[in-house]
Amino acid sequence: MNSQLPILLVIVPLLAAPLCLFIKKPTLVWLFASIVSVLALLFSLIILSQVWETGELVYSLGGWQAPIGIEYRIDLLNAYLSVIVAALACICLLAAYKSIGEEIKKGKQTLFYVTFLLCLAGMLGVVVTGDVFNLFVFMEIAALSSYVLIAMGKNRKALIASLTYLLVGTLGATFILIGIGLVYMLTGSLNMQDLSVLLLSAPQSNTLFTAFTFFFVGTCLKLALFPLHWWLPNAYTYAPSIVSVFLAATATKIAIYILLRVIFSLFGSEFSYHTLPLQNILMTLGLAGILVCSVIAIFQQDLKQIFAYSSVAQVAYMMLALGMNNISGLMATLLHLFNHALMKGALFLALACIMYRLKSVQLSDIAGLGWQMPWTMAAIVIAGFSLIGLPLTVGFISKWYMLLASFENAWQPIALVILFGSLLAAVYIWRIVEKAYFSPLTTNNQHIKEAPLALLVPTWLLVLANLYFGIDTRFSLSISLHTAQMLLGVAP
Amino acid sequence: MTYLSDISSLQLLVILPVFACLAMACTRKLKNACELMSIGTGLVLVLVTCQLWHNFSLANQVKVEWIELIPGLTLSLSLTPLGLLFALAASTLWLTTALYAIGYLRALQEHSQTRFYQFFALAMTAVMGIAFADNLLTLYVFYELLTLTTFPLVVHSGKETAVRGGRVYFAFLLFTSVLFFLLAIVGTWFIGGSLDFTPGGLLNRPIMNTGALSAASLLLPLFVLGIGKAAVFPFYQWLPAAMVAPTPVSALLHAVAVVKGGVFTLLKVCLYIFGTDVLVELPSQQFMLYLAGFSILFASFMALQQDNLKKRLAYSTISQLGYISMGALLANGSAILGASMHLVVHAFGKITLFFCAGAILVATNKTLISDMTGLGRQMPFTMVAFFIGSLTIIGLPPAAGLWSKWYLLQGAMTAEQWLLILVLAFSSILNIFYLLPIPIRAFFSPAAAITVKPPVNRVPTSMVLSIAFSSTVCLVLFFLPESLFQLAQAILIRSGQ
Amino acid sequence: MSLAFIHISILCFLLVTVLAIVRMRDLLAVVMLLSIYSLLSACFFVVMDAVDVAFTEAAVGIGISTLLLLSTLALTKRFERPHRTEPVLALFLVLTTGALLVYGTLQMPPFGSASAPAHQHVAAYYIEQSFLDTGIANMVTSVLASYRGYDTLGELMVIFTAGIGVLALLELKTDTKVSRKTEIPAPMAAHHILRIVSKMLIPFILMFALYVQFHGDFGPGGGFQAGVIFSSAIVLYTMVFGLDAALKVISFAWLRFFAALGGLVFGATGVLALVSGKNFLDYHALAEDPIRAQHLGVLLVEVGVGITVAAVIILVFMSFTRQMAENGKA
Amino acid sequence: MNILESFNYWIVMALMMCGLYIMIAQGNLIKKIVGLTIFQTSVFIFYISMAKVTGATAPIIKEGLELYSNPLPHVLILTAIVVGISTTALALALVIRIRQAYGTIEEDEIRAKDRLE
Repeated sequence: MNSQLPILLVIVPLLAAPLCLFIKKPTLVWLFASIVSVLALLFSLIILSQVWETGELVYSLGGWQAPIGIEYRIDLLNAYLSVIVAALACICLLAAYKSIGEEIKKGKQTLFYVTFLLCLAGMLGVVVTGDVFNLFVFMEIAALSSYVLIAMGKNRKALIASLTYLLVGTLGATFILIGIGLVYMLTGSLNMQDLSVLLLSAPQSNTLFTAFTFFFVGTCLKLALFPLHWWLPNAYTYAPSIVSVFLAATATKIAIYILLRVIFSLFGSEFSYHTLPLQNILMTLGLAGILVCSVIAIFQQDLKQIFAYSSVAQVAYMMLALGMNNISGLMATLLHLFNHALMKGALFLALACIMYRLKSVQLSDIAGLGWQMPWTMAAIVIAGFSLIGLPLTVGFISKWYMLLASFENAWQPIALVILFGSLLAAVYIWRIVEKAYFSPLTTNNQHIKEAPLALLVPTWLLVLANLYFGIDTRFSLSISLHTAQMLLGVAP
Repeated sequence: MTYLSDISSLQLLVILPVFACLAMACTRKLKNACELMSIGTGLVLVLVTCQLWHNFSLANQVKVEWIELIPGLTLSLSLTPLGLLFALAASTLWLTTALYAIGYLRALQEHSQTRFYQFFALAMTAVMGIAFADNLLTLYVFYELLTLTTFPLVVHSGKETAVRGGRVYFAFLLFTSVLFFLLAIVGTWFIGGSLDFTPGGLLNRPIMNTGALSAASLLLPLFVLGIGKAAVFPFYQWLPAAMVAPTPVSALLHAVAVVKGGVFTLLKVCLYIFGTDVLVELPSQQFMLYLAGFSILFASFMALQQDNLKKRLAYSTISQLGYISMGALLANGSAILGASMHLVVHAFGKITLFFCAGAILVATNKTLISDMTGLGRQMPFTMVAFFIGSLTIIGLPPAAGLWSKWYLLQGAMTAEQWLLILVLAFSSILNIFYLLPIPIRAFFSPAAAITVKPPVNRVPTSMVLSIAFSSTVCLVLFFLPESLFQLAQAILIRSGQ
Repeated sequence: MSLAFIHISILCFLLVTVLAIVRMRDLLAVVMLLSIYSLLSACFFVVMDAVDVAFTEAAVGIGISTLLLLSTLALTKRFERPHRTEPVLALFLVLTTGALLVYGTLQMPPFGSASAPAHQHVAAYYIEQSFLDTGIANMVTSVLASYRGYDTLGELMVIFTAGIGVLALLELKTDTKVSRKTEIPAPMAAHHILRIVSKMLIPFILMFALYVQFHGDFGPGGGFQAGVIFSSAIVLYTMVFGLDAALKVISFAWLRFFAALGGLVFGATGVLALVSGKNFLDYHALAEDPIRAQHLGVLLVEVGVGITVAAVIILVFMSFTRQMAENGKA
Repeated sequence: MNILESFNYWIVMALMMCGLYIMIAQGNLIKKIVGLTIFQTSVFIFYISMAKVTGATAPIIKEGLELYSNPLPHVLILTAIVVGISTTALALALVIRIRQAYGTIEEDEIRAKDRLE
């Protein structure tokens, strides 16, 4: 049983999706889906503990040994990501019952849960696979399902957002496909483990360079690195609230995971950082992204837009840290993968609460809600502090390592920019706080009540996680440390 | 006589206010519950601090580690003479202010008083945390906590002006602490490899070994500017802005807790992070000293121009903080002594002044100094107290301000900072000019006879009591300053002078 | 060299077609050109020995995507509005990408050389061993369904997702069942010849579909192609006799069911291996003799693929047509 | 040096770029999707020409033949084609919905309508 866990992690949600179609009542479908997601979380946790104890797990599909067949090769990084994805999926489905019941009409709810499970399965598939083409296929499952999920939004803008995302996403995927083709051309293999060896020995050629570039641009399109981010804000804004939560917390993380694999596992940091000017590229784009997108976020009127742009900025943070090319920098990236999922999950869930009551998340509409919906607003405030990076929240921990990394490279100015970025975050959080607490209650908000428990509980689970993992950092720190050492090939 | 071990009492001091806050939340229905609770909490705090003081000795180390945030970075508390000094002043004055606040809030029928008391308590947690922090990280945590918890108090009234003031307050404190303070902390960690407050200076050895003086002298300005609560020159605006708060808040937080938290942090950094030996070596020390000096003079001049009493007191606070920062930066025995004594003395003096301002507001709804001529006849007691407070700030006998200023001067002399000596002298004269006229005109103005009006309403007893207490302390500390002096001495011994 | 000549010329034709598409404003013509493009590329694939791919491309590119595009056109409008601005940035981006690619080609392993690394490592194994491992003559099938069967499951799920997505997007605004004789456009039903011919054709199409389905082991073909062909029969029927008639043959509920079923059949084949203690999709669990086991596994899997593909394509087409009905009503 | 060695690839690149250009530059949504299809198809062509071995035959075992083209890219492309058509179908469905919601499928007109809100 235990030896089968890697595959169960993926196929349980994957096959559960079509099974949902055989269930009549949406409520039962929801129950089924939630159970499945809980199972997935369970599997991922067990896998993580196994990897932590015994090192990487290998599972060859169809009984064909890699590189002949496809294999799952799970090391700490994969396990870590799978836990993040599965956990967020659980939370989202927990909250979905109310929120989706409100935002999506009965006839479509079953289809929603089917698509959601497919999206989950796709992401998990991407995270655990050890075969580049298999990665492409599952990436497409995740992508297609997320287009559908976004298009389910009420506002007609959701359709445009979804189509834009579709075009960009497919473009990115095709770029990655080209990259895969070129790599295969050079090595004749598709297995990551295999490639990492063969590519190291492969002669430095234009083709190798081109391959890397296509991988890089493709993933950057998917992770919305600064100049390629235009598709993201609308996609997050007009999607159903729960979808925003799930995508904001996980989608870009998956892309970042792919990038990490490409840089460190496929091509090797030596090639990426020394043969190529990757460091400068990441630093420049990261810095630009942080400043520009934070500033744009300040001027938004729609709360979802604010946090969508802030997500782009946070991704830029991770890229910046990645560009540092030292242990602390990589650790910061890995920590922030987890921490940012917690923050943004909490924030977007809080927005889901507001959406549930107000049917709108415009800044102008939340006037005085601080006293009407105390718990929801408190959640926003605390998660906001985490976003700013105040101590005792997860945000502080990742900020700390980013600063450390920039000091190690003797880049104090960059440390200054990082801190300045978090001040910009403070500004846009502040706008919300002032609106919610210090502006007079509008007449049509008089009757607004606190959000239902079914939404508050998941929200506060994440908020408390923000605090807990900000205080007791052993889990995230130890994992990210070991992963960073593994990726950089440094002996622990 | 000990009922609690020092360790547990140390933690109690930090935790108790939180519980008080929660308890208030539970009993918000009951009338007067939270007043009683805050008084009770205050009493307990004072008693526990006194007990700590009573069986304090340099010999035994009192230290408790809570949790390790990042490998090598723990949240931990420890008992140091400097911290004890600060805690004593803070807790005593907190009790006094709690007493004062009851009368004040009732007299003005302030809204949502429970919330007020809750955050008031939480602020105390932060102050205690700052006082007993064992390393820079812990200190930073509580430093930010203090900002967060005091903000709701500043904007308590919820009026547009209050919100605007609050915005300035929060913006300045957050901006400085995140942008400079945190950067400086990371820098320290990077150079020193730790953040623990070590007697003789954390950076002492690494710098002396590697000669990383230039890096360290970059750190010093970062610290001085980053600790915005010390209100050194460019970042002082938050303090006048915070005067929109109710008077008890201005009294406790912006005469004692917050600002003293700031200078206390600065003292800590100078003594235990840099260490006096390193500090005097730093090229940037001179600039920082002049910056402090400048902010002393600048604030005094600003104070002269203010007509709003609380605003004037605020600016005077800024200049007084300048004294303490200067003392800290001078980094020689008597300067530190003076700084740490001034920390306490000024606290009592300034709180007296604020109490009086509040009393005047309650009694006559007057906030402008120009309206207060002849007030002495209506409220002689308050004005006498005000007079004593002023003497304390200026540093004239029979008020305790004399001692601290004396040591500060002495410190400046040993450091041969003639310019700064001039600054000190000149600013003391300015103090006279902007403080003394108020009580004098209140009593001896000929015009007063005409503008005599009966007070709008009488000053509540609780307020009178607290005013009496704080002003007497100012006098007492003048006549028998030994205990204070010994504690300050202990600081020097601890920091290896 | 003659072969080379052929494929170069095909490539040139492709280029011409694409350039025409770039210029063209009439979307109908664009769609037609696109299907020509697919046809040409299918031919190219044949020249490149990729018969299965050619087969699929023909079925998909010329058949399905053209069909879908046309029905979309029917629902939107035919002519693209000419826009004034010449997008310089786009041109720049495209050219840089192109330059990068060409730069990449400069040191590529030469075209068609048997010594290229791509043909050594894994491919060599397939060519030598696949027949011995699986007893399937068509390496593409064996690799697709056995060595890389999991990819195929993923691919199947992609189609399934698309089907679900289309269903979720194109639902009826009026949730009543579609049974309005008049609105459903079935103009061709009037043409007797069409009706007779199509009635005669459909059985053969279905039979051919089954042939392709089960002949995949030995020649080009397999579940996917079969599914497409099968669906084309239903599509033809729908076009000629109208949606109502088609819905009498097979309703949306059933299509949904089949779409799910195919995936589950595939999954079940894998899970069967799981329960018997082998790895997922390890067909050796199905029978003692490895060759028979492989055959059986591939057969089941291909059936699964066929079912889902057919169901989803019909589903998508029908939902598109149903939208036409909506518009006709509106 | 055989001109085919790179010429073959270059045309494929040209095809890709045309597809990309249509996709980025053209304002009509259907045209964009067509561009996407062309782009993907040309990538398929790239893969398939990579698999070609001169003088070899289709990878179907027959007696007396030992030189076969590389089957693996064929398999990959089979999968990729399916993925491609799924994407196209979804995109077209979206286009239909957009047309119903906005009454147009021209990008700039849609943007104008959104700005009006």
